[in-house]
Amino acid sequence: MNLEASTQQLSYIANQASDARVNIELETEGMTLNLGPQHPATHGTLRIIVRLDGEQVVSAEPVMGYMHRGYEKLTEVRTYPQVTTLVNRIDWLGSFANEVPFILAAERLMEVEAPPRAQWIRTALFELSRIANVVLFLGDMAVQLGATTPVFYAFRDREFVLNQIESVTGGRFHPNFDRIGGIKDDLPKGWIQETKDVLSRIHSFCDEMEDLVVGNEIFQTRTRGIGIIPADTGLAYGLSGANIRSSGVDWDLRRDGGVGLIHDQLDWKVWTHPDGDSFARYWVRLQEVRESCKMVSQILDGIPSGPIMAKVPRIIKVPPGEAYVETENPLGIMGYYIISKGDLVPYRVKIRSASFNNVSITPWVLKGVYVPDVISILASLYFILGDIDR
Amino acid sequence: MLLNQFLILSAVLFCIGVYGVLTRRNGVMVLMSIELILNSVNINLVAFAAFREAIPGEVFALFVIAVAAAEVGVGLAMVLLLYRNRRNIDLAGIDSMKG
Amino acid sequence: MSEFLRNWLTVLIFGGVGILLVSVFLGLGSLLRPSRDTPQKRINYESGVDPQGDMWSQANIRYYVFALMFVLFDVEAVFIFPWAARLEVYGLFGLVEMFIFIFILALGLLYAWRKRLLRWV
Amino acid sequence: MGLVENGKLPGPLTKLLNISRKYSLWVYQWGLACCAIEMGAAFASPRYDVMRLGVIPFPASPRQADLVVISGTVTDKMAPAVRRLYEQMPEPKYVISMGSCANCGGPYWDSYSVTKGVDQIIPVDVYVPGCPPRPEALLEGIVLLQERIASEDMTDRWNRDPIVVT
Amino acid sequence: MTGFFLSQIQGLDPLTSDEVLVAQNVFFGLIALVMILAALKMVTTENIVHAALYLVIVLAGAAGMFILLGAEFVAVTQILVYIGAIIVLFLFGIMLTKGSFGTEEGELRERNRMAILVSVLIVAVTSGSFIDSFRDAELNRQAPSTTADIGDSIFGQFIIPFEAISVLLLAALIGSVVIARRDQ
Amino acid sequence: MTVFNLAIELAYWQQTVIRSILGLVAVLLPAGTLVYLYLFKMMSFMQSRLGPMEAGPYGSLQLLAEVGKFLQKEDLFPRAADRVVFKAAPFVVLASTFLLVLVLPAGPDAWFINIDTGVFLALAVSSISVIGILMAGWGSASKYSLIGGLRAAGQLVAYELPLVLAVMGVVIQAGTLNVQEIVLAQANGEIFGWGGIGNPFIITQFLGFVIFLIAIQAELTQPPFDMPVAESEIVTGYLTEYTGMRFLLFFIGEFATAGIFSALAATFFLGGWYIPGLDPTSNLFNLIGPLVLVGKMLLVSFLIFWFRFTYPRFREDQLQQLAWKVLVPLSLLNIVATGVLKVVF
Amino acid sequence: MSSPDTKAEEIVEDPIESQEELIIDETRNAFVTSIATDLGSDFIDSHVVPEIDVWIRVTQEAWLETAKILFEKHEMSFFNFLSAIDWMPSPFGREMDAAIDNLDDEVSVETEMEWGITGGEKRFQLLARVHNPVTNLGVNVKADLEGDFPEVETWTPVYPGANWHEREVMEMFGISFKNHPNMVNLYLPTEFEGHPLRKDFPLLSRRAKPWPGIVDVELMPGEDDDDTEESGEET
Repeated sequence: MNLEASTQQLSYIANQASDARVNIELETEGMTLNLGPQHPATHGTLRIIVRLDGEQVVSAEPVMGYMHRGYEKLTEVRTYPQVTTLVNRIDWLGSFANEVPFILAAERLMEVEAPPRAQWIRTALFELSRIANVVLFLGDMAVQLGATTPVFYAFRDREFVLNQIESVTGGRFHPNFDRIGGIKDDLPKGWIQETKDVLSRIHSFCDEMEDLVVGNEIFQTRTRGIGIIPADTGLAYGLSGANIRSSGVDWDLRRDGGVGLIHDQLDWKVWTHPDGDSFARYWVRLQEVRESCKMVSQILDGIPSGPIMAKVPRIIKVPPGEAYVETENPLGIMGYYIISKGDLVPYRVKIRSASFNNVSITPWVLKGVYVPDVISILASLYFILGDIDR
Repeated sequence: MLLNQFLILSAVLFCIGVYGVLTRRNGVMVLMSIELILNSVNINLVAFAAFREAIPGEVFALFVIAVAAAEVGVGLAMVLLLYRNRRNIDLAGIDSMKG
Repeated sequence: MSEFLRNWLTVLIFGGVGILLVSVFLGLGSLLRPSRDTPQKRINYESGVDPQGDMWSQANIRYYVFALMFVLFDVEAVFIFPWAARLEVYGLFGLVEMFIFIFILALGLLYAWRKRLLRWV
Repeated sequence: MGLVENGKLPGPLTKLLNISRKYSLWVYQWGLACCAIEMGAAFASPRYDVMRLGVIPFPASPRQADLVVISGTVTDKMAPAVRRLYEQMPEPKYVISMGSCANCGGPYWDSYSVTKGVDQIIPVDVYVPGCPPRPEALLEGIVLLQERIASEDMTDRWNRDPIVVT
Repeated sequence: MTGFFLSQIQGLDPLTSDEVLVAQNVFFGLIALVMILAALKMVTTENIVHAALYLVIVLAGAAGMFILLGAEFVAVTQILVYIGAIIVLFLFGIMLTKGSFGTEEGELRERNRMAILVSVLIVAVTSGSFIDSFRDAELNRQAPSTTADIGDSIFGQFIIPFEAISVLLLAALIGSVVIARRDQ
Repeated sequence: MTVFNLAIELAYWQQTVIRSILGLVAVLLPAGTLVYLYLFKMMSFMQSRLGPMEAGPYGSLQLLAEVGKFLQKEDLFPRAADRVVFKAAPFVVLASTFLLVLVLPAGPDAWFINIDTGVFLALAVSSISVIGILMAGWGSASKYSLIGGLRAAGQLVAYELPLVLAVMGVVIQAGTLNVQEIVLAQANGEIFGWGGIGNPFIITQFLGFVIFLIAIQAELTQPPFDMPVAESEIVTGYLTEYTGMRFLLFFIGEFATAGIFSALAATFFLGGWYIPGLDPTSNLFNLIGPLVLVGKMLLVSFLIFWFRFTYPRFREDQLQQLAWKVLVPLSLLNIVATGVLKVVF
Repeated sequence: MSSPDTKAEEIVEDPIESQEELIIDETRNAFVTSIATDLGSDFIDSHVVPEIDVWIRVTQEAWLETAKILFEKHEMSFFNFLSAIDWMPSPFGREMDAAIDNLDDEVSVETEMEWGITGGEKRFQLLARVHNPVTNLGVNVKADLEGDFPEVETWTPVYPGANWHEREVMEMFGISFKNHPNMVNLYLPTEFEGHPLRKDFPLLSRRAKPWPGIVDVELMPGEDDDDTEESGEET
C-alpha cells in the first residue's frame, strides 16, 4: 500500500471513531440503547439506535454502512463476467439468485437468450438458493425469539441443499455459475434423484417447523399482531417479496415479472397473508419454501435437453444501452439497472437490493413497540446485511 | 442475655432512624430511615415476647411487618408522584408545592 | 433452645461457606490471572460503540406496580403459612377466616386487573 | 498477581492450564459478512458441530469470550468496533481471521470503504483462507489454534510487545 | 469468646444453659455491632443504592436478633418480606427516580447538628429508663416459639387484626396504584 | 449400619464440618451434572449434535477445562461501574444458593438443618438472589445490564409468589412447615387407605406441582422465561459486564439453583429421599436417600431443561400476565380447594 | 389465503418471446401520452421498449410533481429505487478500468459526454423507478440536474421509502435534497471526503497497485470460452 492510500486508510479509522459517537440529540428522560453493530439480533452489523421510554421504543434509527463494500463503484471497474463474482456476495445466503437478474439484464442488452435447458437449470438453482436462504430464516427467527433448537435443524437440512448446489456449480456458497447466454456446466449425473431426496427432507423440515415454531403458542403470542405493516405503507417504502405478500399484496415477480426464468411454465401458487404481522411474514415464507420445493421437483421432472450456452463472443462487450431487470429473489425484489457504453465494463450498475428497502421501514414500524418486539420484527423482516449495505 | 441488651440496641437503631429522617431530604432515604425505626420497634416487641414468654409480641411484630410493607408501598408511590411532578425527590422543597 | 440455635448456626455457617467458596475461587483466579488493563477495556460494552447517555436511567413504572403487588401478596403468604400448617386444628372456622382474607386480597388483584394495570402500557 | 504472567508456575501446572484453555474456548457469537454463515454452519450445523472440540458458542458479550472469529469483510466504519470488541475481551484472548476479506480485503481489495485485512487493527492468531472458507476449514483453523494453545508459553505471550496501531 | 468456641467443640448433647448464654451473647455483640455500623453508614451514605444495601445488612441483623430471641417465624418473615420484597421495592423505587443519586449538601450542617443532638438525647433518655426499669431482667426463654404457636395466636386472639391486615393491604394496593398511575 | 449411627453421634463441630463439605458437594455437584449432562449433552443430542467430545471421554472433563480456563481469565469491571456493588453481587447470589440447599433433607438423619419453618425458610432465602441480581444489573452501569437486572428482578418477584402459594397446598396436606416431616408425611401417607406407595403429593397436588415447575423455570430465568438474559435483545442482561471467574460464579449459581429447586420440587411433590416399599425410618435411607434424591432431582430438572431447549421466550408483559392472571389466581384456588378438602375429609 | 387467480388479467406476456415482431405497446404508449399531457413543458423525452419497459425524462423542477402524478394518477404505489448517474467521463481515462492491460486499439480515452437512451445534457441525471403492482407497469423516471452539486426536491412526502435512497445518492454523488428530513450520510462515516460514485472519485488502491486485469488465456482446443473471470479473488 502506498503512502497516499494508507494515509487515507488511517484517517478513515480515526474519523470513524468519532462517528461511532453519533449521538442523536434529544436528551429526554428515556434511555438510548444501541442494538448493534455487535449485537446478535442484527444478523451481523446493522446498528439500531433505539430510544426507550421504559421498555417502549420512542424512536428507532438504523445506522448502516458497517458492511458497505462499495459494490456499485467496484462494478464499474470489473468486466461483466467478473461482476457476477462480486454480486454473488450481496445476499450471501442465496448467492445464485443474485447473479440471475444481472445476467438477465446483460443478456437483454446483448439481445441474446439462454437456451431452454439453461433457463430451466437456472430456475432450479434459483429456487434451490431460495430454499437455502429461507430455510435458515425459518430457524433463525425462532432463535431470535429464544428457541434454541430450530436453527440447528435449519442448518442441518440446509447443508443438503448446499450439497446439491455445490455438486452442480462447484461452489457451496458463492457459485458464480451463471453466464451471459447460459450457464457454465451441465448437471452432474444422478443429481436429479439426489435432489428429489433433498426436497423431501426440506418438506419434512417444513412440517417440523410448522409443529415446532408456527404451532407453538408462545411463538404465536410473540408474533401475532406484532409489527403490522399495512399494504400501502409497505409499498410506499418499497417492501417486496414475502414481506409485502404477507401484507396481502398479491404480487410476485416470478409470476408477474415474466423475465428469463421459466416460472410461468410451472404449477405453483403465490401465497399471501392478510395480517401483515411478524407471524404472517414467517408463515408466508414457510409456504414459499414448500412452493419452491414443488417448483424444483417439477423442473427436475420436466427439464428439457439441449445446449446450455447460447452463442456469445469470448470477450464480452455489451452494446450501449440501459436495461433494468428485476427478479423475485429470496429476500424480495432484486434488480440491476445496467448502463453500458459498449465497453468491457458496465458504465454504471445500480443495484436495487431487496433488504435495503425492506429495512428502510424499520423507523416507521418500530415506533411504539417494546424491546422484545424489536427483535421479533427485525427477524421477521428478514434482511441480510450485504443486501442492505451492498 | 439481658432484656436490656436488646432494648438498648433497639433504642440506638431507633435514634439512627430518627437522625436519618431528620437529616435526609431524599424521599426514599426518609422511607428507609422509617424502616429502620420500625425494625427497632420489632426488636423491642420480640424481646419483650421472649421476656414474657408470650407469643402476642411476635404476632405483633408480624403485624408491624405487614403494616411496614403497606407503608412502604404507599410512601414510595408518593415519592414517585413527587418525582414525576418535580423531577427530583427532594423533600425540602415540598412545602412550596401547595394544593 | 440449643438445638434450635445450632440449626441456625448451621445456616450462618452455610452462608459463610458460600462466601468462602466465592472468595476461594476468586483468590485462585487472582493468583493465576493476568492483568492487561487498557482504557478501552474499561469502557462499558455497548455493541461495540461508545456508550451513550446516562447509564442509570429510569426504569419502567410497571416494575414498581408489580413489585408492590408482590410485596402485598407476600405478606399475605406469611399469614397463610401458619394457617396452612394448622388447618386441621382450626377446622371450618379457620377455613372461613382465611377465605375472607384471601378474598379481600384477591379483590386487590381484581382491582389491578380491571384497572388494566397488569398490562404493560 | 498473575502467576501465569511471570512464568513462575511449575511446568505440569502450566500444561494443565494450557489444556484447559485449549478445551474451553468460548467463542463470541458475532458474524460480519458471508463468512458468518459458514461460521454459523460450523457452530450450529450438526455436520460440523464445533462444540465437539470444546468451542462453546454461548457468549453474546465479548466479556465472556476467549475467541473471536472475524468472519467477513471489515469495513473502515466497522474497524473501530472490531478494535473495541478485541479490546473489551478479557485476556487471554485469541483471534481467528476467517476468509479473504478479513485476511486481506479479498474481492474488495480496491474498494474505497473496506479495510484491507483485519490484522491492520488487531493481532490475529490464525488465518483461515477461502471466500468463504468451508466450515471444515474453520474447524481446521480452530484445531490449529488449539494445538498452538496447548503448547503455548504464556510468559512469552504476556511479555510480547503489544501490537500498536497508530 | 473462647468459652463459646470450646462449648461448640464438646459433644452433641444439649449445651448447658450457661454455654448457650455465652454463645448467644457473643453473637448478640457481633450482630449488634454490624447492625449499628450498617445503620450509621446507611443514614450517612450519599449513594441511595448503597444505603438500600446497608439497610439489607441491618434487616438481616434484625433477623439474627429474632433468632437469638427464639422467634423463628418472625425471623424468616423478616427475610421473606423485608429482604426479599420490601428492599426490592425500594430498589425499584430508587431506579424509578433516577438522577437523585447525587449529593445533598447545602444547609444541612445546621440540621445535622440538631439531628445528632436529638438522637443522642433520645438514646440517653430511653437507655437510661430501660436500665432503670429492667436492670438485670434475664431473658430465659427455654424453647423457641413454633409456627403452630404463632398460628394459634393469630387465629385465636388476633383474628380481628388479622382480617384488618387484609383490608389494610388492599387499601395500600389501591392507594398506591391510584397515586402511582401514570395516566391522569 | 453402625457407621451411620456413629456419624450422627459426632460432635457438633464435626458434624458441621461434614455438613459444610456435603453442602459444597450438594451445590457444586448438581451444577456440574446439570451443565454437563443437560446443557452440553442433552441439548446437543436434541439438536442432533454430539456436544463436547474431545476433553476426556465423551467430553466428561469439559467442566474441569471450563473452570481451569475461567481461573485464568482477566478480571474486568467497567470504569463507570459501582465497584463494590459490582464485586459483591456474586457473593450474594452464591450465598443465597448455599442457604437454599440447607433445607433439603436427604435421609431420615441426613439433613443440614431440621427446623420448624423449613419450607418457609427455603422460599425466603430464594428471594435473596433477587438483590444479588439487581446489584449486578445496577452495579455494572451498563444499559443492557440495567434492563436485564430490572427484568430479572421483576420476573423473580412475580414468580416468587406462585412459588410460595403453590407450596401452600403441600403444607396444608402435610400439616407442617418442616421439610423432613413433609417427606415423612408423603412416605407414611395413604391414598384412600392404600399405603403402597405412600402419598406423593404430586397425585393430589398436581396443579401445585405444575405451578411450582413453571415458577421455578421462571425463577431460574430459563427459556421460555429468559428475558433477563435474552441474548438477542440485551446481550446477556445483567451478566453482560462480568468476566472470568465472576461470570463463572453466576453460572454455577444459576445451575446449582436449578438443581436445588428441582430437588425441592422432588421433595415437596415426589416424596424426596423416600422410595416406596421400604421403611422410612430405616437407616438404609441415610445411605441411599441422597442417591434417590439426586435421581428425582435429575428427573425434574430434565423437564426444566427440556422446556428450556424447546420453547421460544415470552415477552416481559406476557410473562407478568401469565404470573398474575393465571398462576396466582390458580394457586389461590388450589389453596382454597386443598383447604376445603382437608377440612372436609 | 388469496390465490393468484384473483390477479388482473392484463399481465404482459413473456417479453423475450414477443420481442421478435415489432409490436406496439398500447399500455405504455398511453401512459407516456398521459404523463406528457399532465407535465406539459416539463416533460422532455421518453423511450418505450415495447412490452418491457418505459423511460421518461422530466425537468429538475418537475421532479416532485412527477412523483405526485405517478403516485396519484397512475397508482404507482410501489417505490422501487432512486439513484443517480454521473455521465461525466472518468478523468482517469481507462486507468480505473479492468481492461487496462487488454486494450484493443479502438479503445481510447473518451472525452465527450454521452448520455443514455433518453438523452440529456447535464452531468448528473437522477434516476428513479416506481411500479404499479396491480397492472405491473414500472416506469423509470430521469431528470437532468444543474451544476456540480445540484439540489432537488425530495420525494419523501410521496414515497417515504425514498428517504434512504436519497441519503445514499447524497453521499455517493453529492446531490442534496431539499426538505429531506435527515440529510446525513447513510453508509459512509460522516467525515468521509468525496462522493465515491462520481466518476472522478479515484480508487486509491487501484492507483497504488495495478489491477491484474483479465488474464488472457490461450484457448485450449475444445474449451468453452467462458472462464475468463477467475482473477477476482487472488490479490
